[in-house]
Amino acid sequence: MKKAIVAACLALVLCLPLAALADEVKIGFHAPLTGWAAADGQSALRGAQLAVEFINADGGINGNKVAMVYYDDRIEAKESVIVARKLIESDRVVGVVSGSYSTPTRAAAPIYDRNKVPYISTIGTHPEIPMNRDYVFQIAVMSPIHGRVGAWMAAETLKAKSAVLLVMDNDFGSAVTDGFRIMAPKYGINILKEYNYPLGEKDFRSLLSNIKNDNPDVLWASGYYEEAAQIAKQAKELGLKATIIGQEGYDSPKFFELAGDATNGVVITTNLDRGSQSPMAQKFLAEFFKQHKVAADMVAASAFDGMLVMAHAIKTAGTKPDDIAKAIGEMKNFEGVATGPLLAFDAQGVVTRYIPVQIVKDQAFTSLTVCKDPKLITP
Amino acid sequence: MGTFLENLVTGAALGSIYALISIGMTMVYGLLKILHVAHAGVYVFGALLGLLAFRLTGSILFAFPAAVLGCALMGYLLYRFMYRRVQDEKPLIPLIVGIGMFTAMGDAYRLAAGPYSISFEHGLAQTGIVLGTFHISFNQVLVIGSAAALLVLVWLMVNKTKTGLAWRASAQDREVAMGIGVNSNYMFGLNFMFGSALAGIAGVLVGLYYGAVNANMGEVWAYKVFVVMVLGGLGNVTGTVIAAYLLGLAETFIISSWGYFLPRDAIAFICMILVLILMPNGVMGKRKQV
Amino acid sequence: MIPAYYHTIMTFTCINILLSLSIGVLAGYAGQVSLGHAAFMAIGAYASAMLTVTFKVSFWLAMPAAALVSAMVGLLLGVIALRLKEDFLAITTMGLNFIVIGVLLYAPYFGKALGIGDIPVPMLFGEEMGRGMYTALCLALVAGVVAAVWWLQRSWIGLAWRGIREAQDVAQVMGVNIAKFKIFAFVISTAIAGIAGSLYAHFLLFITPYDFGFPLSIQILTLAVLGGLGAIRGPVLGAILLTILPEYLRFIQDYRMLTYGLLLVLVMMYQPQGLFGHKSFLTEGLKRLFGGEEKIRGRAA
Amino acid sequence: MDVLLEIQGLSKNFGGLKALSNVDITLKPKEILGVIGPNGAGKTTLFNCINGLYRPDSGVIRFEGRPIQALGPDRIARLGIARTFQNIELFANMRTMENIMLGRHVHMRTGIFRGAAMWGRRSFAGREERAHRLTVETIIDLLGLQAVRDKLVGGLPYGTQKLVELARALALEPRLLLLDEPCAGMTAEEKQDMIFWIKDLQDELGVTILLIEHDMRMVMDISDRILAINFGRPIALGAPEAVRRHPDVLEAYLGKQERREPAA
Amino acid sequence: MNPLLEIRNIETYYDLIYAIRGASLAVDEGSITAILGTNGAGKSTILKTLMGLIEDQPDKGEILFDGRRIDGRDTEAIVRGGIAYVPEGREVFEELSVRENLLLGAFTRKDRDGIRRDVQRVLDYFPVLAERSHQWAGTLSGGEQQMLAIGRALMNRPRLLCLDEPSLGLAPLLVQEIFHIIRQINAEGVTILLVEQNARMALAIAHRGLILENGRFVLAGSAADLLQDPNVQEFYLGVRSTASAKGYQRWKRKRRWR
Repeated sequence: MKKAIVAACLALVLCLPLAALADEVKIGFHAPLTGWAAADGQSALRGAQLAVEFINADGGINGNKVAMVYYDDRIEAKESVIVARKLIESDRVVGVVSGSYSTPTRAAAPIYDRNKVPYISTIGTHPEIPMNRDYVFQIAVMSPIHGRVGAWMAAETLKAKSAVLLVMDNDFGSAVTDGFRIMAPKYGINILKEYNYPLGEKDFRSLLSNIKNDNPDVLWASGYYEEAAQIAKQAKELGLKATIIGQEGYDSPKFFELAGDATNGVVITTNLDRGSQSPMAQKFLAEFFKQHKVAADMVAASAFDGMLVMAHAIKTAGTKPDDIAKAIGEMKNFEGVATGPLLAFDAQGVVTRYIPVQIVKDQAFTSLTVCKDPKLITP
Repeated sequence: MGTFLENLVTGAALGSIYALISIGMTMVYGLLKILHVAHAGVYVFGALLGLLAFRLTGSILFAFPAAVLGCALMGYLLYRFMYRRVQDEKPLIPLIVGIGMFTAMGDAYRLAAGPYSISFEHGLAQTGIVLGTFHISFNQVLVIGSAAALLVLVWLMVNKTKTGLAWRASAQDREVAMGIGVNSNYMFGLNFMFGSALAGIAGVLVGLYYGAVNANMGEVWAYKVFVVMVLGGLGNVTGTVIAAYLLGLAETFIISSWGYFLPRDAIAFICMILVLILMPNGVMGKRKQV
Repeated sequence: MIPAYYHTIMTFTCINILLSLSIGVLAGYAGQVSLGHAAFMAIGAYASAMLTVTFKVSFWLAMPAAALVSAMVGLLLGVIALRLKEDFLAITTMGLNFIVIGVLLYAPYFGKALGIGDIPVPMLFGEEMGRGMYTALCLALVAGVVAAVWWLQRSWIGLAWRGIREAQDVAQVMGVNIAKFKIFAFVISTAIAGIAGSLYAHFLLFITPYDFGFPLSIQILTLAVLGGLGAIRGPVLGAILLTILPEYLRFIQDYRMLTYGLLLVLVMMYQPQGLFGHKSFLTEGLKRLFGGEEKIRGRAA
Repeated sequence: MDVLLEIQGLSKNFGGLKALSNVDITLKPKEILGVIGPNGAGKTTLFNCINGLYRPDSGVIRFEGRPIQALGPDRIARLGIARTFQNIELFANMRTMENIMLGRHVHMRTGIFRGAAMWGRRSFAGREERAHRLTVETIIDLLGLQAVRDKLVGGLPYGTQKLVELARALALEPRLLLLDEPCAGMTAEEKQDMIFWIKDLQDELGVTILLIEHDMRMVMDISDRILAINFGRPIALGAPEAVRRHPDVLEAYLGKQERREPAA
Repeated sequence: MNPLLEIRNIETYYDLIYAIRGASLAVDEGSITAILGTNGAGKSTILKTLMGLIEDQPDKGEILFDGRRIDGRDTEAIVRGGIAYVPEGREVFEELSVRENLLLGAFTRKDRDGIRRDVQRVLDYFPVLAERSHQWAGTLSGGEQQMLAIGRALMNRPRLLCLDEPSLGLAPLLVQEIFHIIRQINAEGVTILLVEQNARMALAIAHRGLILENGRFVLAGSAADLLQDPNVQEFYLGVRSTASAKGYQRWKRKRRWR
């Protein structure tokens, strides 16, 4: 039996094609192309592909074309580890960009770090991803910041005095809420109650009935667009008056498709400012719409940016991992991206950036305000 | 008070959906002693077909017949080409076959319809009845009302028709029923078609209720139906309907009072396991084993 | 030197073999099917991770402890199983999967949805184990478990298990204490799943409850069923096949659950003994190819 | 000891059906007692009560002076009661050898962990193991099963399966053997063999046998005494000749006696 | 005149058992024919084979009903053709009402009015059932259940009624009543094929009898002849004129154990 195992392993080793070396610059990418997060994964992939197109149209990196090698991580930790190994060992990529949520990104981060492959998390917001890792960076805003900005905005812009929290039970949901929970009292917002719900829940009616009784000014509801759409819709059905505050998890055209009119008035914190005057942002939004006939969302924009940041670092520092990591870490006020300037990376490798706040009008996100308070936006 | 009434309506709507989905599976269990997991796949099929018909014609009135016909056909095919081959095997084999088929169906739907929710909005969704703070949406009325009508239909079908009589007879003793001229395989096929058609309607209703259809919307239900079946007494249609409403209401009120101290399904499964251990024949089960 | 990528694949293959064997012991020998084995893997993984992270216990102690914790829950399930018919046992185990995940997700003690991160890499001779060493450890454990299962299979216990699987009442009439042996099967099986969980945790170094959901249970079952229940050969080869094949055929990835599902259906309908089980077309074909091993052995006896 | 098995006032009901009511049997060592009765008379229920598959509603069953009616089937098997089944109940996916070996289970004295000791042709075998294997080989030899010892029993001919079942029961080295229709479905020749074997078991091994059989000729030939039951009640017990002429037995099998007079 | 039912040399395997080993039988229209035999002789198997209840059987042979082949056809078609079957052991549907049980007996019929009339007719026939027509059949006594089973079979308006051990497990008085009913049904023109263990009882009402042993008919004749045949007793009670097995020469070498 053991012989059989050994034989099978040997066969595997012999048969898999070894990576060929080429003079193009290979950048790895992974996103959940299947699984429950596939909508975001597809979007991220489109954003990243668009970035590669822009870079190559611009003459590539120092004359070499950029080739993106991408794999599906199925939104599973296990799979993203395999993908990491594959990208590092078989494809020998120069750097890797993650277009995936926190869970797969968090599982893969230590592997890239140990193997000295620069790795950028674009939408994975968990604080642990870049922690103590020299080669791992995060251009997504850290989760608690969304909460802080949400609290600030509720108090300053919406003049809210009371809030109820609706917390999705996964890492994203609880991490973003942490920021709100801590910051809200400081702005004089009274947190009346806190409810949690499981990821993938569809029926919020019994919770919303309670919340209607609590009668808060704002409802802080963490979630992804599927949950958000049901919350918005059922809140309207039940006649809930409170303004719903969401985060970048809401930022998807699907949100409008699913919840229709009920989305109007929902406020979110995100990192894609639709009203941005930056040329790259406008070019990106226009080209994305031209290619795919849907408006780009924050996921696509973030993945797009991740690719650009990686390419820019390689362009300035060459292909040595240490140099790339150093170049990313030292970036300041990088403007050539779609989601607003990347102000700086801190010692941990997390970006500091302004946080746009968007409000839904006629089923589209429009700018409400932008948070530039360093107290809030510094990780 | 308003909250209580709203929860009552929410729970009843949830219970209606549980009931419609569970009936087909319960009947199959009663007749063939098979745990028909792929039933949830039929339910999703109904939702998708309904959506397709709605998109093509622009009217939800066409969604229901499309789902009924498509699901009945699918139910029949599942029986004819899958379960019929394994119906006399150990109960585990049809169970695993069903799980395999359901898994494959779920993935096939995902490939066909995409991995994301698709909007299934009809114009009336946002309307409803408002009495002070108490709101009932049109969707809830639709779900509860059509479920009630369908349950009456099921009752008539099972208790007042020759086919229903044959089902009940075959459930008790297949060989004797065959011996007096009931064509059992044909009756089983019919039963699959009927239960599947109900599941199809349930699919459309759920789609309308949440305004969205998703390729993996069957995943929770596939296994939750077991809970309803076990609580309802394994193959007992009346018991299943009662259990479905009880579960819907209990879930709603528990969540309303204590929040999710555990995920909804975990709570339901704990109930089921306790019932199985304490009363292996189910709460309403009365069938004696000789 | 074998590239690390292959280490990863081999490690996952080993973990899958362990899981598949654990189903094999339960379903193949004792005839009890579990549709919730991911739960036991989760228990093993969490036990091992929490012991090493929270209590700073060495991996070498945490792994057996994980097996033990998992086996304790298995013991409980075994006691419950005595009361249930086989298909209801199956859905009870399925329910157990949902419950365990629910508890891990909601009890603050287990780190909730954030899971447990920073799980230490096992230490060997005072330094962190390399990936190669870890793969070697996995292979050694697989070899050990295979040997143990093989031993059990040839023992009186294995005989009694198979008796229970074939005809419970009759085995009882032959003097087999059904309760004792059934529970023992659950304990062994869940202990193996616990070991697999521990290996998984210390390989990924970070676990969340979502890693051990019901789809994983289905995959575990598919591994064993596809290979063929009841022998070591079946579950082991099934696990190797289903772990390595998708790596070759990455295009299949998108159709993965579709493939698993259809495989389950087809195997159960047409080849319930599994691809490598007794009298399957593959085994028979191989036998014919290699010249009637059975015949020769028959003559010798 | 002059009483091996003593049954007093044994009753068993299923719902409203009285499957057994007030059965008394005393069985002497080395005796063959045939049990006859029409279909549904309660014969198999009697067996199921003796070996613990059913728990009787009332009554006492003593085996070698020890009450056993409350014990589980595995405990009863350990005391030395083995049985065969009406419809063959073999472990179909196991080999003949393994089926018989499982019959030795009760003689495996060790606990669950030491029970993990190996057995098998090529493997190390302890003294106890070797003794077990020897016994099994002897049984295989006795019943002429050498040719099929390594075959899966599911594929064996019907008569052979019946023999394997008998062999498995013998492997327990029982003091009391319950045979439920050992000859059902057999050809005349196989029946003939079976009769001889059962006789041998009694003569040479001193096994006490309780036998259900419908082939009257066979039962009459081989039994020392016969018990006839109908409607769960014993209607006659005694020497074959006497039972055969018992009016109740005649009625049970042939119908009411007086009906014959007008016809005759 | 051709017989109503003719079985020509059928052989049936029941699972592994070679249960019917070449049996032939003819039942004349309007007669009562009794198949006698001990347990396990294969009596029930003959009826099940006839009704098409054993898949893919008979293995060999032909079954003709009213001159047409019916072997290998679906049970439903056979029932529709005019054969009704009362299974062994009063198998009524316990959780259906008496009336529903009767309706099921007419399952293959389409004429609503006729069915309604026949339900009434059967209830008239068995007044005990009429009193309880809305009760669950499971609440009836053994004798009543047997009557219901027979009544259910009559709902099919059969030309041939097959009864499998109607006396099984019934007290003697009830058995007499049942047999009385059977004779009455026959008098109304229904041909009856009766499988019985209780020989005297069966032969008392039958015109013809056959004795089945080990899957073969070993004796056939008119009921009166059979009643007087000394062999009948032998088949049932093992009286034998030849030497016993104890006297046979053993053809296999005796082996010693231990």
